[in-house]
Amino acid sequence: MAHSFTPPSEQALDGSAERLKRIRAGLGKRHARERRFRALGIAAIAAALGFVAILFSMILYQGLPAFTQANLEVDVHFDPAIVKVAARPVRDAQQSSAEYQRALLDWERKVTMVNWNRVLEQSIKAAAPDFEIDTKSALSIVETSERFRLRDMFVADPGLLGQTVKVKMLASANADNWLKGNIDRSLPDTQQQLSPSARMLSDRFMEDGQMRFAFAWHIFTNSDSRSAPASAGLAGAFIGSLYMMLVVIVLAVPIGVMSAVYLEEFAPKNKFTDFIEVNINNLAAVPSIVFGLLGAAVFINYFRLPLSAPLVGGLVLTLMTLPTIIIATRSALRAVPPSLRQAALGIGASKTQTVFHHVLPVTYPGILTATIIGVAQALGETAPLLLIGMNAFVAQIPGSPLEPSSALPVQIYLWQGNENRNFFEARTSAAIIVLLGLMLMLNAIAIFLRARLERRK
Amino acid sequence: ASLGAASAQSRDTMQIAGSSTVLPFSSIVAEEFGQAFPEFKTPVVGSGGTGGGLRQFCAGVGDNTIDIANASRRMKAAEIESCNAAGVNDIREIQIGYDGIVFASNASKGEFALEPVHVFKAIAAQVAVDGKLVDNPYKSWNEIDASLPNQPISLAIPASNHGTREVFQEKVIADGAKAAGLPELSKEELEKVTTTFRQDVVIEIAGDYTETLSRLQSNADTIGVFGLSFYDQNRDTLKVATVSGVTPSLETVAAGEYPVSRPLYFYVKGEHIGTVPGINEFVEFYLSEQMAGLGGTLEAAGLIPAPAEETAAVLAAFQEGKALTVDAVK
Amino acid sequence: MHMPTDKIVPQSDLYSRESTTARTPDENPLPVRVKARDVSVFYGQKQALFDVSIDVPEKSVTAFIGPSGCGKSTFLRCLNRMNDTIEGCRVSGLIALDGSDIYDPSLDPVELRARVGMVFQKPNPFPKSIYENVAYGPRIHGLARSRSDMDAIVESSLQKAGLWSEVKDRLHEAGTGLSGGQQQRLCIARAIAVSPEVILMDEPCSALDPIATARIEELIDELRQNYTIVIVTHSMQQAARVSQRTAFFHLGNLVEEGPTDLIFTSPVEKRTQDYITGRYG
Amino acid sequence: MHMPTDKIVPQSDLYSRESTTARTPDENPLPVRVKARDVSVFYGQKQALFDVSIDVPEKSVTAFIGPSGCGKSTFLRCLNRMNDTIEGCRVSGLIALDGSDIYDPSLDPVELRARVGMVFQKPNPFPKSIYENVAYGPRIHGLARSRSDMDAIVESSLQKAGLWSEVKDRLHEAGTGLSGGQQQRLCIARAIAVSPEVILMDEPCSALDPIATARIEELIDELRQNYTIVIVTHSMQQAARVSQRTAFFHLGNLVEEGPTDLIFTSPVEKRTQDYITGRYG
Amino acid sequence: MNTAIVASLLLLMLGFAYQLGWSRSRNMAVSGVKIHSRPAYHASLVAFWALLPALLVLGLWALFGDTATRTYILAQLPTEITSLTAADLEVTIRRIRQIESGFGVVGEAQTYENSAAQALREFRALTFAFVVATAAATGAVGLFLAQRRINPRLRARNEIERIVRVLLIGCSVVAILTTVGIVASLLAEAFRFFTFVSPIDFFFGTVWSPGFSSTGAGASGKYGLLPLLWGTLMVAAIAILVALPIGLMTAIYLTQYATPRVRGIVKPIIELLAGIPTIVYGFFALVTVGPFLAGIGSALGLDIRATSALTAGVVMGVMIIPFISSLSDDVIRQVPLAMRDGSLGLGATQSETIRRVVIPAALPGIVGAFLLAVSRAIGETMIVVLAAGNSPFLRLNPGEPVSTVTVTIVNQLTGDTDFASPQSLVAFALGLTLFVMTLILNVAALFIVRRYREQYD
Ligand SMILES: Nc1ncnc2c1ncn2[C@@H]1O[C@H](COP(=O)(O)OP(=O)(O)OP(=O)(O)O)[C@@H](O)[C@H]1O
Ligand SMILES: Nc1ncnc2c1ncn2[C@@H]1O[C@H](COP(=O)(O)OP(=O)(O)OP(=O)(O)O)[C@@H](O)[C@H]1O
Ligand SMILES: [Mg+2]
Ligand SMILES: [Mg+2]
Ligand SMILES: O=P([O-])([O-])[O-]
Repeated sequence: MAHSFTPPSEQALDGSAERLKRIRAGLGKRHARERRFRALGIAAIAAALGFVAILFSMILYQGLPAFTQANLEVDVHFDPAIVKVAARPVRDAQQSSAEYQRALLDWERKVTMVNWNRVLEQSIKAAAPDFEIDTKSALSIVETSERFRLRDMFVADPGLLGQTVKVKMLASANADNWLKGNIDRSLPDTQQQLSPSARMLSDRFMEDGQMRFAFAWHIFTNSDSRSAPASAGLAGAFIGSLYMMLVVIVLAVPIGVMSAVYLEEFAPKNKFTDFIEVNINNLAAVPSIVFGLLGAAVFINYFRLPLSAPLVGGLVLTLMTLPTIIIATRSALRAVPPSLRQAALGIGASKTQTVFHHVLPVTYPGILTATIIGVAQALGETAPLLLIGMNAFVAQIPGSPLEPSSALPVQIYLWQGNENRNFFEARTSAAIIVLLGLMLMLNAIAIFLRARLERRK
Repeated sequence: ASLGAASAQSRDTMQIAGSSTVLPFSSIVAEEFGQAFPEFKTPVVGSGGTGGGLRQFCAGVGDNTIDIANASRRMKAAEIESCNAAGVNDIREIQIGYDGIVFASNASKGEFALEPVHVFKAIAAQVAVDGKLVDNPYKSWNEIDASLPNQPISLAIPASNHGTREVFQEKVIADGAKAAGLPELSKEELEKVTTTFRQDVVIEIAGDYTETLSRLQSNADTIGVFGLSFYDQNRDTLKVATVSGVTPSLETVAAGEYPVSRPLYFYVKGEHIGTVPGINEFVEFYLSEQMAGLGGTLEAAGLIPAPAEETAAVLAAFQEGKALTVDAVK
Repeated sequence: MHMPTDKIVPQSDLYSRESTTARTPDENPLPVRVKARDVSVFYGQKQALFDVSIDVPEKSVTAFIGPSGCGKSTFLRCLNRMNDTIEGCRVSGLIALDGSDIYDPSLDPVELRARVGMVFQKPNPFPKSIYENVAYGPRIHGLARSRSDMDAIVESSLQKAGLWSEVKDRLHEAGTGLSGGQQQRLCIARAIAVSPEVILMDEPCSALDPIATARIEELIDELRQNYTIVIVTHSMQQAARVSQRTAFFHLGNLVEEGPTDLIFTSPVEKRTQDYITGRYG
Repeated sequence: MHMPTDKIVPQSDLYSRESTTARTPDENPLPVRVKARDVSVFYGQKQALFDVSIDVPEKSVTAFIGPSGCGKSTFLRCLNRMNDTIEGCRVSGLIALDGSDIYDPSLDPVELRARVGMVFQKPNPFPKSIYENVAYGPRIHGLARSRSDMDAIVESSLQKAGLWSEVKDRLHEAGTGLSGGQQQRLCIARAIAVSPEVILMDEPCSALDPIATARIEELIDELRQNYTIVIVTHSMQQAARVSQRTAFFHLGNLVEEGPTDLIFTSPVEKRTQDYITGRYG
Repeated sequence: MNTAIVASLLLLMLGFAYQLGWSRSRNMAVSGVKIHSRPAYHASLVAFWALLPALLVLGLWALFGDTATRTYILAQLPTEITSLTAADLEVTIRRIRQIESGFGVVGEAQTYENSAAQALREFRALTFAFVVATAAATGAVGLFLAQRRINPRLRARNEIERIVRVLLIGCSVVAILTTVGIVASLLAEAFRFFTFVSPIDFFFGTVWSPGFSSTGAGASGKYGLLPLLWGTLMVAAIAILVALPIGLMTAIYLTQYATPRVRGIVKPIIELLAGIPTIVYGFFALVTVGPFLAGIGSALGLDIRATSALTAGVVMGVMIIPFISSLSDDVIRQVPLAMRDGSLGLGATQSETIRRVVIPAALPGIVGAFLLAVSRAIGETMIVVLAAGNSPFLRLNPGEPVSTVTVTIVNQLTGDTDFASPQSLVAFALGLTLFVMTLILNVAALFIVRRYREQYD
C-alpha cells in the first residue's frame, strides 16, 4: 500500500527536460537583472536619504553658530554729570491719576533724552583704560539698543544714579562678525565694517574675558529689529504664526471635518457632489500663490480686513488647508468598516446618530493626524503671505490676531534678504532651525497621538 | 463689505507701507520712535514697493488704510488724482534724503572707473560705430575703453519692478546715450535704443540686492548695481566703481558730485493726523538731527542726508499743512 | 427588464393573498409575524430578488438557505429596511410586520429597526466598552429612565445572551477585546437590549470556530422561546440543527419553503433536492 | 511553542520515511510526484501547520478539504514556495518534487514555480490582452524561439483550457473584460502555457457561478490526463466530483488522506466522519 | 461692545429656549406617553427655532444696514451738498461717519457735517435698539411657535437631523465658494489688465519687459507670457526629471522589497522632505545647491549660474520626491496582491513582476501622481523666487537663470509698480493662467485616477 517514488518515465521527461534546460539557461541573466533593479531601488533611497542628510546638516552647520553671540560685560557708572534728570515724580494727594501718569511720562521722556551713549562710551573706555579709542569706534562695539537698556534700568530704579553696576551688553552685529570670523580678518581697513581700533579693542576684550560668547536667548524673546540687528529675534513672528495656526485650527478643522462627513456619509452620488469632489481635489493642488491673490482681493480689498494681520493670514491658510483636511478625513471615514455602520443602523440608530456616535469617533486619530499635518504645512507657507502684507517690519509682539505681525517663514524670507549678509546668513539658518524644529515637533506629536489613540481602540 | 470698519474701532498703531528702499530707514526710525516715545506704539512698516504702498495709501481715509507711504520716487499725478478721488486730499510730502546707486564688482576683481557712456555701450543692444547703429560688438570692457580692465562684460541691473531701475535708466543710460555718438534718431527710435539691452550680458534682478550679490559671488566677472547702503554693509566682498571719476560716498552724493542718486520720500495722510496718535511726533522725529541729520542714525544705515536747510523747509511745509497737488508734480 | 412599481398589490389585498411559493405541507401552523408578498429587489438595473412571498411564524426559527449570491441576505435586509442604506437599492412588493406595511412612508425605519433587530455575519461590536455596547440601543431609544434602569437592561440582555457570567467583572473593558464567539454573543445581547420582536441573523456563525458555533446555536434555540428569529446560513447542517422552518432560495427566487424536517427529507422541488444532495453549491 | 529547526529530518531519511497520516487503504498506487514529510509552517510566532506528511501521485487530482482556516491554502503554497513571498512565514520539514528537495538553497524558486504552476481563488488575469496573459509565462522564461512559436504556445494553451473557441477572435482585447469563468480558464491557460508538471489550484471555483464551476470542473478532469493536480476546495461535493484522492485538514493537522471514494464513505478518523456528515463547518 | 451685547443676548435666548423645550418634552415622557423623540431633540429644536429668526434679522441688518444708514445720512444733508459729484459726496459721507465714530477729520468740520453726524449718532443708537428688539421679538415668536409644536408624535429628531444636514452641506459649499472666490477675484482684475494689453500679445508674446511705471512707458511695456511659461516648464521639467525616477524607485523598493522595519524607518524620513517649508528649500538652494552646481559646472567647463533653472529645478525635484513616492506607494499597493501572486506563481522574478505586471497595472495611478507633481512644480513659488534667478527670457540652457509665472506674480505685486497700471494687474492675468493650467492638470489626473479605480473594484 506504500507509494514508492518512481521517477517520471523517460519519454515524459524529454519535452520537459528540453524546456527546463531553456529555463535554466535564462536564469543567470534574469537574476542579474533582478539584482540591478534592486540596486537601483537602493540607490534611489540612498539619494533621497542623502538629500535629507545634506539639507539638515548644512542648515545645522550654518545656523547653530548664530545661537551664540558675543556679550560684553563692563562696569557701568550712572554718572550724575551725564544723567542730569530731576527725581522721579511722586504722586501727591491732590493729583489725579491721569495727571500723575502725565508727569511720569514727562519724566521718562527726560530720561530718554539723556545722552546714554555717553554713559556707554565711558563704560567701554573705563574697561580698557589705557586704550585710545574714538567715541564712534567705542560705541560701534556694542549694540545700539543697549542705550535703551540703561535707560530702562534707570527708570526702574532711579537709585542707580551715581552708582556703578556690572552690565552684560550685547555686542553689535559687526563686532560679533569680527569675533566669529564671519568677515575676512585679513581684509584692509576700507573693506572692514569696524574701525581698526574697534577691532583691536574687541579682540582685547575677548582675550581678557570681558567679552564672551553666550547663548542668545533673545532670539526667542525679542521681535525683529532693524536698528539693532544683533538683538533681532523671532518672538513676534512666532506669535504671529501661532495666531494663524489658531485661526486655521478653529476654522479649518470643523468646516473640513463637517464637509468630509457630508460628502462621505450623506451626500447622494450625483453631478453636484461629483462637482464638489472634483473641486476639492483641485483646490488641494491650486498653487498657494493663487490663494494669496484671493486673500488680497477678497479679505483685504473687499472685506477691508487689516493688512499684515494674522487673522487674514489665518483665513487664507484656512482655505488652503481645508482640502487637505477634507481629503484626509474622507479617507479616514472610508476606512471605517461598513460593519460598524450596519451595527448601529441595525439596532435603530439613525444615520446621523450612526455617524456622530460611532463612525466619526473611530476616525479621530486620522483626523488628528491630518489636522496636524495640514497645520504644519500652513505654518511653513510663505508665498501667499507676501501678497497680504505679512512681510511688514513689525517690531512689536502682536497682542491679538488683528494686530500686524510677521510669520516665521516670512521672517526667514526677510532675513535672508537683509543687507548685513555676514550676520544674517547665519541668523536665517538659525530661524530655519527653529521652524524645522517646530515642524518636527508637530509631526512627532501627530505620530505620538496617533499611536496612543490607536492603541486605545 | 466693511467687516473691518466694525472691528477696528480706533487704531493706535501707525501704519506705514511702501518702497523697499525706504523700508530699512523707516523701520529704524519706527523702532527708535517706539523706544523714545513710550506713549505711542511702535509703527508697523510694511513693504510692497512704492507702487504697492501708494495703492494702499490711496485706498481712502479711515482705520483700515495706512497712514504713511514710503516712496523711492515722487508720487505721480495719476496717483494723486486717484488718491483725491478716494477722499485722500491732504497728502503731505516729506523728502528724507538721498539714495546713491553704485556699481560694484566682486572684491577680487580689478578697479573700474566707469562713465555712463561705458555702461551704455556695454549693455545697449545697438551702439553707434562710425556714426551708424550696429549690433553691439563689445565682448569685454577694455574693448569699450582701454582704461577699463580686460574682463568680460556682465552687468546685473535691477529689473523693471524696481524703482532703482528708473534711476539707472535716466541717470546712466540716457546720459550715456548722449555721449555715445549716436546718429540722429527720432524720439521713438531713441527710446528703443535706450531701453533695449543685450540679453547675453545683462542680468535683470527682480529680487532684492541679496540676489544681485549672489550673482556676483557665483560669477566674479559680473558688475552689480546696488544701493549705497547695501554696498556699505558688504564692503568686504564688494568693490565699488567710480562714476565720472567720483567715488560714491555720503559726501559726494550729498554734495551732488556723484551723478547716480535719487531723493527718497514718504507721504503722510493729513486726514489721519490727530486721529491716529503720534503722526506729528513721528514726522518730527524722523526729520530730527539725530535721525535723518548729518551723523545721525540713518546716515549710519546708509541714507544720504539732505542739507539741514532743505530738511527744515520740508518740516516747515509739513507743519503748515501744505498738501501735495497734481500741479506740483507736473 | 421590467421596471418595478413600488406597490404592485393594493394594501387591501395583502391578507387575502396566500403565499404562492411551493411548500411542503405544514401540520401545526403558528401565528404569522412577518408576511412578505411579491417582494422584488433591484440593485440599480440588476434585479436580485424575484417576487418572493413568505410567511414567518412567531417564536420559531426560520432558516434561509441557498447557494452563494442567491439573494438570502438581500431578502433578510428587506425585513428591517437595512436595504434603505444601500445606494441604488429599490424594493417593490409588500412586507408587513404584525399586519402593518413596513415600507409605509409614515413609518420611521429607525423605529422599525428597534423592533426588528439584526445580527451580522462578522461580529461587529462597537469600539466601546461591553456595557456601552449593550446600553447604546436603549439609550438612543430612551428606554431607560435612570442609571439603575439601564444597569438592569444591560444585565438581563447579557444574561439572555449567555454572556453575563463571562463578562460581569469586566463590563467596562472594550467589547472588541472579547473572543469571536463572545463578540457574536455580545452583538446578540446588544440586539436583545432594545427588546425587538424579530431578530434577523445573517450567517451569524460563519466567522466562528466550531465550538463557538455550537454555543450560538444553543443560544438561538433558547431565544426562540421569546423571539421570532430568521437566520441565513450557508450550511445546510446548521439549518437542520437550529431551524423549525427552512426556505430555499435559488438565483433570486424563493424555490421552496416549509418545515425544516420535511424540506430536508422530502422536498417538493427538484432544485431543492439537487441542492440538498450536493449536486451544486 | 517550540521553535522550528529548518531541517528536522536529515535528507537521507526522506525516502525511507513513510507518511504517518492516518489513511484509508489504497489499492492501485500511482507513482508519487510530490512528497512532503513533517512539514510545519509558522506565521511569525503562530504555527499554522503541524507536521504534515503526504504523497501526491502523478496524473491525478488530489483535493484538500477542511473547515476554514485549517491550513489548506498554507500547505498548498508550500508546494511551490509561494510562502516565500509572505512576510514572516517559515517552513520546516521536507518537500520533494521528483525526489529533489524544493527547499534546497541551491534550487531556484523561480525555476520551481515554472514547474509547479498555480491557479488562484479569484481569477486574476493581468491587465493586458488575452494573448499577452498567456504569452507572459513563456516570454519571461524564454520558451518561445519565435513569434510563431509563441502563437502556437498561446493557441495550444487556450485550447487545453477550453477557451480557444470563445476568445480566438479577440485575442488582443483585455483579459479583464472576460466573464468570471472565462477569466479563471484564462488563468488556467496562463499556467499551462509554461507546461508545468504540477498545477496547484486554491479554491478555483469559489468566486464563480454554478455553470462556470461545472465548466472548470470538467476542465480539471481533462487536465489530469497530462498534469498532476492539487486542488483546495471548501466544498465536499466538489472534492467528491473532481478528485481521485482527498486529504482532510483540521486545525493545521492533516487528519486523514486517501482515495476520495473511500474517504467519503468509510473514513478512518472520527473527525473526518463528523465533518463529512455536517457535525461542524 | 455692541457685539458683546448681542452675543450675550443670543446666548441667553438659546439657553432659555433649550431649557423650556427640554422640560416640556421631559414632562410628557415622564407622564408615560410614548414620545417619538427624546427630550434633548425637542429642546434643540426649540432652541434652533428661537435662534434662527433672531440671527436672520441680525444678518439682514448686517447686509442692508449700511445702505440704510447711508440713505439716512443723505437725507440729513442740505441739497447743495447732495447735488455734488459722486466722488465729493462720498468724501462728505465718509467725513460725517468719521466725526460720528469719533475718529475725527482733518480741518474744520462744517456745521452741516456736525449736525448730520449728531443725527447719525442718534440714528445709530435708535436702529441698534430697534434691531436688537426685533431680533428678540422674532426669536420669542419662533420660540413660542416651536414649543407649541412639542407633542409626542413630533419627529424632533428627524428635524434636527435635517438641520444638521443643511449645516453639513453648508460646510461643503465653502470649498465651492473658495473656487468661486478665486475665479472671481482673478477674472475681474485680469479683465482690467486685458483692457490695457491685448490677450494675443499676452498669450503669444515672446518678450517680457513690462517697463516701469514712472517714465510713462508703462503701457508700452511688453507682456509676453511665453518666456515665463517657458521658464516655468523648464524648471518643472527638471524637477520631474529629478523626482520621478527617485520617487518611483523609492516607492517600488519600499513596497516590494523592503522589510517592514526598513520601510518603517525610511518612509517617514523621506516624508520629512514633504514637511519642510518651501522657503527653507529656497534658502538651501540659494546658499548651498546653487554655488555647488556652479562649482561642478566650472569644473566640467560648463557655464552654470548659481541661480538658474537647474538650481531651482533640482531643489524642487528634491521637494517633490516624497510627493511622488507616497502617491506611487499608494497606487502600487492598491494593485491587488493577486496580480502579483499570479506573476510570481508563473515563475517570474520579482523585478519582472514589478516591471511587467505591477507597474503597468498601477500606471494610471502613477500618471495621475505625475500630473499632480507637475502641477505642484508649476505652482511652486518660494524656491523659484530665491533660486531661479528671475530672468524672463526664452533661453534653452538650463544653466541660465529663468523666471516663472509664480515669481512674476510676486514681483509685480510687491514691486514699485503703479497700482492701477498693467504692471501690477498683469499679476492677476498670470494668476488666472496658472490656475487654469493647474486646473487642467488636476482634472486630467483625477480623470485618469478615477478610470483606473473602476478597473479593480
Ligand atoms: N450592494 C449591492 N449592489 C449590487 N448588487 C448587489 C449588492 N448586494 C448584493 N448584490 C447582488 O445581489 C445578489 C444577491 O446577493 P446576496 O448578498 O443577497 O446573496 P446571498 O444569498 O446573501 O449570498 P452569500 O451567501 O454570498 O451571502 C448577488 O448577485 C449580488 O451580487
Ligand atoms: N499571511 C498570514 N499571516 C498570518 N497568519 C496567516 C496568514 N495566512 C494564513 N494565516 C493563518 O493560518 C491559518 C491557516 O490559514 P489558511 O489560509 O491556510 O487556511 P485555509 O484552510 O485555506 O482557510 P480558507 O478555507 O478560509 O481559505 C489560519 O489560522 C490563518 O489565520
Ligand atoms: Mg449573504
Ligand atoms: Mg484558503
Ligand atoms: O522698493 P523700491 O524702493 O524699489 O520702490
